[in-house]
Amino acid sequence: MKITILVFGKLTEILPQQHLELADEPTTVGTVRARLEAQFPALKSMRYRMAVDKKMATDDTPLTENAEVALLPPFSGG
Amino acid sequence: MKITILVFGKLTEILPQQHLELADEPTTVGTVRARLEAQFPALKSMRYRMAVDKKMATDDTPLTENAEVALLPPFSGG
Amino acid sequence: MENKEINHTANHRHKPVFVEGPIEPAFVGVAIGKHSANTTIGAHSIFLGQVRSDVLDGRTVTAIEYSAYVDMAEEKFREIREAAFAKYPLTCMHLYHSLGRVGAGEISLFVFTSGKHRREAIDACNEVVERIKQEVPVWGKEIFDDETYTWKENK
Amino acid sequence: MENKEINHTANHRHKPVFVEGPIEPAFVGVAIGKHSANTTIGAHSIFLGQVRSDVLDGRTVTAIEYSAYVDMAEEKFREIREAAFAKYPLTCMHLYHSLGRVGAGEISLFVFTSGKHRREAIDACNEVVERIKQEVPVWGKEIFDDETYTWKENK
Repeated sequence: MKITILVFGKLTEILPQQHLELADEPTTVGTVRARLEAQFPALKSMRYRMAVDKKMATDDTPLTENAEVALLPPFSGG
Repeated sequence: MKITILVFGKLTEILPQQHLELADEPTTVGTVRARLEAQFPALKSMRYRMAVDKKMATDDTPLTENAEVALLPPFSGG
Repeated sequence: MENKEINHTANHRHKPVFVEGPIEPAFVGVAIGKHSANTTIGAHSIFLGQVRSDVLDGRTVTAIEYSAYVDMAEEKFREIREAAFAKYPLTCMHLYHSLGRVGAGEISLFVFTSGKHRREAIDACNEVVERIKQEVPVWGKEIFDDETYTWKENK
Repeated sequence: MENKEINHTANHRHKPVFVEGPIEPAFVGVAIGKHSANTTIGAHSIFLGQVRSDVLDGRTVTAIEYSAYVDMAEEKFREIREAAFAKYPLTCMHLYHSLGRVGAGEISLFVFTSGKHRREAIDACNEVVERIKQEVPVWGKEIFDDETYTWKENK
């Protein structure tokens, strides 16, 4: 299963936007988060939430083919 | 004692601005109100408050020489 | 002129609030732009009152003619302004209210508060608008399209 | 164009909220003036966010560079807008948020609500501002005068 990882704000200094090929199905947001935190350990100390296909998600949220998974640090609009 | 009566809004259709010469001292707002309502009976059915020298007043508020007594119908600014 | 105004607002200097006729939209834009030099400001809150063409018994309001007990009203405006500065950490406040004729669709009240953060700007603006409506001796005579009129009352 | 815009707002039509660079004060004046044709409006409430030149460790903020998850943010703006129209009897709402660089003293957020009465205009504006700050994926990078920077976080 192929997904896209989008990265914003401060997190762009830690990891790049990227496509990920995931072997194990069914897959959840939590699985992806663990994998990214293993690959980019600095992520572990950051505050961020995740969104799937533009909706806020939790670790339980399931992923489907071509999902757009976004890592969102605290907002600061306005 | 001479005072000035100021009239605003809808009340300007009932009585004019005027100077009043008052015999009885000490005099209060209530005395003036009674006198005006006797002279202009339409006043009795109107909702209005009174101010003395630009401060909101009650019937008990005392009047002094040259006081400016204002009849204020409900406000509608803004 | 611009800097002078910004410096003096800290002293709560009271300019006359009443202006003759409607407040122009472009004037609001200019008033906003005057604050770009004050970079301690993070938030502006603005309230504008616009004359509605309400319909009453088949007659349509075409304008409101504002009159006021001007001296008392200006004192009240100053009191309201100072109370807001005492209660909220504001950077600036500007108040304008029309006298005379203001047509339907035109603006008769402009309340403009600025602060470091949104909370003080918004809360102060809200409170000042409420107090103006309740406490300032101003009267609006709604003029209908058939030349009749009625005296407005604030809720 | 003007009348079209006013007619369509009743359908909660969603224009893009993001604009490139700062929001000009004169633009706010023009936006206000477009509503003079809508004489059912009695009250406008406006919130403006302005970039502050905060000082941190002796460095002064000279600008904020805004970035966003644009697609998600525009969806959020639409959701916030529709929720406000559902909750309050609004006549109009207009939202603008900057992307890219906005200098200290310049405006990056413009929230503009209009209604028949002040209560709905003010309450909706307030709520929309809060929701934008909390829920819309936008990030501000504060650029200091020595070219260093820090990432802002909303309270």
